[in-house]
Amino acid sequence: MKKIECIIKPFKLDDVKNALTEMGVTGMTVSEVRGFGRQKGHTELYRGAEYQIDFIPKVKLELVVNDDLISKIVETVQKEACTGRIGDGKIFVSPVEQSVRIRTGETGEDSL
Amino acid sequence: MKKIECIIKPFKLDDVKNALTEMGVTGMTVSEVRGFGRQKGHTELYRGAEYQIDFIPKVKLELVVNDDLISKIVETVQKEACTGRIGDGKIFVSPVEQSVRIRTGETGEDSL
Amino acid sequence: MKKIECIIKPFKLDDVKNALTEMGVTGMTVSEVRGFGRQKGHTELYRGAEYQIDFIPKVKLELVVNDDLISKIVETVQKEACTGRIGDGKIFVSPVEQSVRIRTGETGEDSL
Amino acid sequence: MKKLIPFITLVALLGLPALGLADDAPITADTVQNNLNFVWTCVAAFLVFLMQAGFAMVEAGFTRAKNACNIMMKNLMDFSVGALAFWAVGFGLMFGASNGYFGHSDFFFSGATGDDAPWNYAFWMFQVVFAATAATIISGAVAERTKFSAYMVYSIFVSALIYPIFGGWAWGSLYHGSGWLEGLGFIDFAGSSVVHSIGGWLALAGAIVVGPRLGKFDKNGKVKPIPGHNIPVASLGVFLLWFGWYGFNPGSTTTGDTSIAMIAVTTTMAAAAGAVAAMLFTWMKYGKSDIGMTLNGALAGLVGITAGCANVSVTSSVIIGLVAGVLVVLSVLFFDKIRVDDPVGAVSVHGVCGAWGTLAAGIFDTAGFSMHTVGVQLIGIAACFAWAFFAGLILFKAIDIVIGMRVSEEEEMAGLDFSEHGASAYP
Amino acid sequence: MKKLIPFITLVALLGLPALGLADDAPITADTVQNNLNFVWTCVAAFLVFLMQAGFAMVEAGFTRAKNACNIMMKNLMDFSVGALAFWAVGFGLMFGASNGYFGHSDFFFSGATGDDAPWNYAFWMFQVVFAATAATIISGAVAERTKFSAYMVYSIFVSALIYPIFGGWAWGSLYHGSGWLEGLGFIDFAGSSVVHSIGGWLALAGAIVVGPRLGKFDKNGKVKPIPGHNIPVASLGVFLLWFGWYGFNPGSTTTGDTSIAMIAVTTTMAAAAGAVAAMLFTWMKYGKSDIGMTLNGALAGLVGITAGCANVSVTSSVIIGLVAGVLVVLSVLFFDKIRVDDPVGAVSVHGVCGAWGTLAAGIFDTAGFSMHTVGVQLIGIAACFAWAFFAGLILFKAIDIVIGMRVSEEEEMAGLDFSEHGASAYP
Amino acid sequence: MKKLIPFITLVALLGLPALGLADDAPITADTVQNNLNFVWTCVAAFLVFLMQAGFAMVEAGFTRAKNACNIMMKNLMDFSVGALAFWAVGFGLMFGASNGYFGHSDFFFSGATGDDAPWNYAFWMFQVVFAATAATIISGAVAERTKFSAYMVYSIFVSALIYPIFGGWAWGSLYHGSGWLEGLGFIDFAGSSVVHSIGGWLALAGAIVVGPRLGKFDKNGKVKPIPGHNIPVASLGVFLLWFGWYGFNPGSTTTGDTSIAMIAVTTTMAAAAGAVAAMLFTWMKYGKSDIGMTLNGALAGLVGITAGCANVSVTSSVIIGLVAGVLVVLSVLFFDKIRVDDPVGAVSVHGVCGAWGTLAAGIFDTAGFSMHTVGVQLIGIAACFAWAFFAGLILFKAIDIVIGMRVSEEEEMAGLDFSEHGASAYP
Ligand SMILES: Nc1ncnc2c1ncn2[C@@H]1O[C@H](COP(=O)(O)OP(=O)(O)O)[C@@H](O)[C@H]1O
Ligand SMILES: Nc1ncnc2c1ncn2[C@@H]1O[C@H](COP(=O)(O)OP(=O)(O)O)[C@@H](O)[C@H]1O
Ligand SMILES: Nc1ncnc2c1ncn2[C@@H]1O[C@H](COP(=O)(O)OP(=O)(O)O)[C@@H](O)[C@H]1O
Repeated sequence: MKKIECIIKPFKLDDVKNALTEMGVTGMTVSEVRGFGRQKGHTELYRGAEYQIDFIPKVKLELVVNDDLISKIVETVQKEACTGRIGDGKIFVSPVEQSVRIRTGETGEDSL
Repeated sequence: MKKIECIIKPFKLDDVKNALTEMGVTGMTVSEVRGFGRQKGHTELYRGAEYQIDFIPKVKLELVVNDDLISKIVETVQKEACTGRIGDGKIFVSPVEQSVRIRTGETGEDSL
Repeated sequence: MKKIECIIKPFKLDDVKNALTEMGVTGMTVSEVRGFGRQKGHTELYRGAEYQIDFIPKVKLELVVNDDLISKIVETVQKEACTGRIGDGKIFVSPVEQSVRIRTGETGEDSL
Repeated sequence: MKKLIPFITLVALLGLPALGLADDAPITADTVQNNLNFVWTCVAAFLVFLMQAGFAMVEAGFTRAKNACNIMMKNLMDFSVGALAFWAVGFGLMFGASNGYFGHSDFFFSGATGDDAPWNYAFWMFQVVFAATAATIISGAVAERTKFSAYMVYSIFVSALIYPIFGGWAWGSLYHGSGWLEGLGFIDFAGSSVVHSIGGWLALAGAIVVGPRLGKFDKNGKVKPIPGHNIPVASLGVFLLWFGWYGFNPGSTTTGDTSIAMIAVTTTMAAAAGAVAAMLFTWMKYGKSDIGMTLNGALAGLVGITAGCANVSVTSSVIIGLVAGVLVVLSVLFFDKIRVDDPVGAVSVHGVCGAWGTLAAGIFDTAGFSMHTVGVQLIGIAACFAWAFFAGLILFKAIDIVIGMRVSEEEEMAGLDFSEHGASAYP
Repeated sequence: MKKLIPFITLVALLGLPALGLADDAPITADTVQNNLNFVWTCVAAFLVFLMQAGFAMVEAGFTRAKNACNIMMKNLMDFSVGALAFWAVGFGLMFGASNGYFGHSDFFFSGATGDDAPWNYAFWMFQVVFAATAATIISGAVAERTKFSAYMVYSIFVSALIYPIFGGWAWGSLYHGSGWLEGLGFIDFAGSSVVHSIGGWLALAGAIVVGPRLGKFDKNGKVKPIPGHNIPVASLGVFLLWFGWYGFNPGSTTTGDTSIAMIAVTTTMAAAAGAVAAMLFTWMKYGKSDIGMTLNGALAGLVGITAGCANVSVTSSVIIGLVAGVLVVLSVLFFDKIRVDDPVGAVSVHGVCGAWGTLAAGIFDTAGFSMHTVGVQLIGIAACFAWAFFAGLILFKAIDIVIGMRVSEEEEMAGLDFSEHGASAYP
Repeated sequence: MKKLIPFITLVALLGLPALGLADDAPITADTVQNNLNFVWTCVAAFLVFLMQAGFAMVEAGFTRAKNACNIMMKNLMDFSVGALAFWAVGFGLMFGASNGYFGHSDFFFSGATGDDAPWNYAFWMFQVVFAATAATIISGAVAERTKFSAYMVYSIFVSALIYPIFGGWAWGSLYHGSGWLEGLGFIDFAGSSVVHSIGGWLALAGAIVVGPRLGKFDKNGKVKPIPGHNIPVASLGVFLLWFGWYGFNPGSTTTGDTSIAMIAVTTTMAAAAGAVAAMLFTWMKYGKSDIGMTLNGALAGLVGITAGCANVSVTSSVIIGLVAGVLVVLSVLFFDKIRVDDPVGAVSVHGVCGAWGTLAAGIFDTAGFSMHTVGVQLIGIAACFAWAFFAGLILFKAIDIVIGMRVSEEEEMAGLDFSEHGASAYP
């Protein structure tokens, strides 16, 4: 079981979600984040003074899935979230040792 | 040392937090997330047009704890956060290799 | 490749970010979180009734980096985010198995 | 514009001076004074209308985001449905030819009935915004848990029956009616009782019948505050209400004359004193000045001066405001203690301070203090409570039995915006 | 204050009664009535001005946070730039000495031209806030995707040309002009057509030329709602508009007389009926009452009564409002179906219900129903559509060719706050 | 309502025409004009009151969320405490029988003192809202870091001493007083100096004494903007202020006469011109139009026309507004450069543009340009700055020494909502 963390451009969320559900992913958790990276921020104007916004709004997608699905999911997300323009984001995969479904207490694969 | 990530229903946060503090957990970090899963979203109405809300508000709870506490905590969270209704959420456990308390620089167990 | 998660006081974000960029970190992801810990919350007043705010606003910083940089980064963050007052926060390090840059599909080190 | 419509050419003529032909159309000072009364009464009515926005903002600000749309709907609807109900039934009950207890003419107000149609319109316009105010007051006390359908129904009954009947007792003779209470010499110039206490006691009945919001009181009955989601919006609401009150009190002369200035001054001073008193009182009590209470304090001062605004001195108005500002704080705490959940403090602001204001109008009467006057005021206060609270209990109970007053636990947790309107205030 | 300026010492004298020297300065009732007309007309104009805030709030509330600054700028600017344009050109075209099609005097209005300067100012003041209203209406329909520069340009043309020309046809004779339409006996007391339909049909042309927002319609043309970001703010806007309408309709007498009361009543009832109708209609249609539509319903009722507010009965005003409340819902759905993206429903509220109101003013005329009157109203409605829609199409197309109407995809996604003003509404 | 109170039965009689008995009660045109003056002055005062809401919204919108409750408290309190202070002391100092420098009668204003009580009330009502305006102006400049207790104290001193004394110099003779400045022929019709510059220069002193907010300037003194948290709310505030200004300027006639229309027009044009000028100027300067500055530009135009609104031509008002709109932008940048931290630009809008407006009232005087008039205006401007700025410095320094002007670093970082009121604006 592994966790796939994807940081993507907000407006790509729908496409990615749809693509994942089509390939049978049944669950994921999403959160609003702000990113800093190669894609430098922009300057804003406030009452005559300019200032730098370093952090750009991004969306973070977390899914915990069985190992066999990993490559397929990573591939899909990469394909769907890609605009080719700087700031598209990242995908990180990390180990998960245990999973529980709160409602039923099921653990492991069945809990996903 | 492991990290326990719990995705729960927002109104359950207080119960879970209280139960955990009672059993001696001294720290945790919480964030607002939106979840997608078996519990399908709902449709809303805006100026005469209906639309689907896929993502449901959830709360994510993160605690890093010593291995010995894991099972007990997982159990507690599962018990407290459970309503038996779909959408109760998940608990994920993953490895943490190192921990530092910023204030003191302490590391490992003492830092928690 | 590892992930460094730092939970810090919000007003320290700029200092930490600047210190990290100076030492060559090129990317990170930030999110607003609320923390519970030794630093107990405060009581607020609402229309004549007092109530306890348990969770304190914090900022969570996530970076995935090559193993060789870990210690240096942890050290920097610890130094920069430290006020010596309770509630300064934590740093957690955990393993990451794979990383992809969505824009290019690059993986591993090059993707960071 | 005017030229285009025949039936006001007379008017157009009067207007012509403006176009430099004054001499052609001599008119009398009486006519002009009459026109001035229309202008003043209408402008005042418009200001009172804006209080609807004030109530909406206060209530929304003092409650949670998940119910904000519902609150807007309620405030828009109690005016809209209320206006229709008052037009069809309420006005006639309140001001129609009366047996002293209720009127029985002028239903489906057309302006045509009775003499002197034009003034009827001005008078009706001023009365309808008052009726709507009474109905709106309740909204805050039952917020965040009441069924929208139930809300619609009781708004109709309040505007069509409960408010007008008491109103007729105190004010009926302003028009075709005649009420037993005014007969006794009851003083309630702009409606501390007629509008605010009525609304406040109805709110109390409503809050009791519908019960407290989930989580307002823990198992041991301890209060667990449920903070409102937008205090600046609540504050804007208070400013709008204060502004509207300048139509509410001075406008109640329904004549454009020199008395309005003094009424505006007493209104201003009482509001200021109420805010200051609440601010200082909470500061002393909690070591910090409480904004929610201070906002309520300003409103308490306004409600307190409403009955006596035209017959108390400026100094008295300051005293009335100071008392109201302290009273409202104690009252809010009291209702919390007896576990009546009133999210915005409507019962304390309008009910309790309305009663205080009615009493104060007797005590501080510039005509001189007399036990008799005070006695009559007390009768009025008692009658007001008895009528509004018990009529309210019956009404809300009835609604509860027939369609249910309250939404389900799930719906309440999800928020009324979604469960009642399928919407969210801040998507 | 007054003492300080010579040229109103006469006035000061008139004022002296206030200082207890009445007897020294006898004045005539005509003069006082004239003064009253000034006071009433100015107060009404101020209320209409506040509608700018109402429009700004409605539009901001019904759109996304990332465009809120841009919407504020637009609403502030269409009034400011519009006022300058109307001052320089528009007023003269609308009310200057006319050939029946457009005026050709009183440009760069100085108040000096023509007789009787003081009244010119009052009249101009009342007219400029009307002109600004027409321009603002368009803003909502083209929101979230229109270039700010393009917006500036068309605002100038609307206030300086398109609005005044039709306005002159219907209202010119109120001043130095004379229009062919009023010549026929066209009834539009406060501007269902002259202001609202003109704005609405221009909005339609604008929405068509600029095209729908990204993501409003999916590839199959199905509507994908783009919820507004702050419904309570939109509701506040509706309350402010309703309040301002009490200047808009009763104020259109431009004389302080007894007719204003009945106009205030019909205005109130139509707005209430519109809100109730939309609320019930959506409730039946969707099983839940839709707040966005209900808010539009109240505005629809107000627009609907604007033409006939002074020549229909109270009962008729209720009917007019009820019809408008249903009509606006159907109209919003219709324009969605034909894929015209109007974020706030401006076309339906102002265009469609403005036409309905103009027709209704003929149908329900208290002077009695006559095919002729209705015929004239239909001519006016047609002329209004033809003029506003086609002049609009040409104007917007021209702007599109010269500077472009629409921002780039990137800019639209980033939001106009950043791309046009380098700002964010909620940093 | 009226029937219920003996002492206005006369009035009731006057009112009776409205009830169709005109003939019974003949009245004179003088009386009606007098009544009209009361209605107009009161309505104007109510509009000016609403400016409190405008100031609150502008200030809250231009500052951070963590201080929003504190800002509401300040705005509610400077009016409430200020009204009490002005009632007790200020009014007497400003308008009491005077030695030319300050008045010494009419304290604890009861309306009873002096002749002709009713008018006293109307006059006092109009003056109290002006006094509150001056006090509120300061609030914005010292926002986000000033102790609430210190704020209370200086609000009292401003309303009770600093504002009234200068006010007496310029306006005393409007009542029982007589000031040396008006003696010279100083022109300040509605208070560019008396209200706005006084407030602005006090704000400057306050901002200097309290010092810049943490993080406003980096170690090298470079400005680091601290964006406000809600621009739409700030914009709503500007619309409300503009609306209120129609009471502020035209209302300053305190007589309902024909001069108000022209004043309303100059006020409108100057505000529009100010907004347009600031918008274009920032557009040219930064390549994007700056909304914060544009909002300030509209206010700058309003402040600029306040002195001369009654004695300059429409064209002059446009020029005055254009200059003010550019001036305010340069001024904001200037004060940033000299490291005076004024979160909302109060010093630039009210101080600087108030001075400009006072000068402009002399330069563009329709009575004809004269060096003498301009000279007197300059004397007034200088006296205003000298008095307000230095009295302010002393006041704020004294407060700083006694109770401290500023909260601790921790409190400032936590936000005043929590540290001063234990609350949060958006829980
Ligand atoms: N090392 C990192 N650790 C965590 N998040 C990162 C890291 N590098 C980039 N990110 C996230 O990915 C986003 C996009 O990265 P960026 O370098 O801007 O463009 P690209 O993905 O095209 O290289 C950033 O905004 C940030 O949120
Ligand atoms: N595979 C997953 N990875 C990450 N989060 C998940 C996953 N599956 C579910 N979740 C989270 O758990 C929440 C509840 O899951 P859901 O399937 O809706 O109900 P249940 O927990 O009863 O199975 C979801 O809203 C989502 O936030
Ligand atoms: N065991 C834990 N797991 C996850 N987050 C924690 C844990 N303990 C503390 N935190 C986070 O660190 C923050 C600071 O911790 P706290 O105990 O308050 O002070 P200190 O860091 O000085 O010990 C908390 O607000 C919480 O967000």
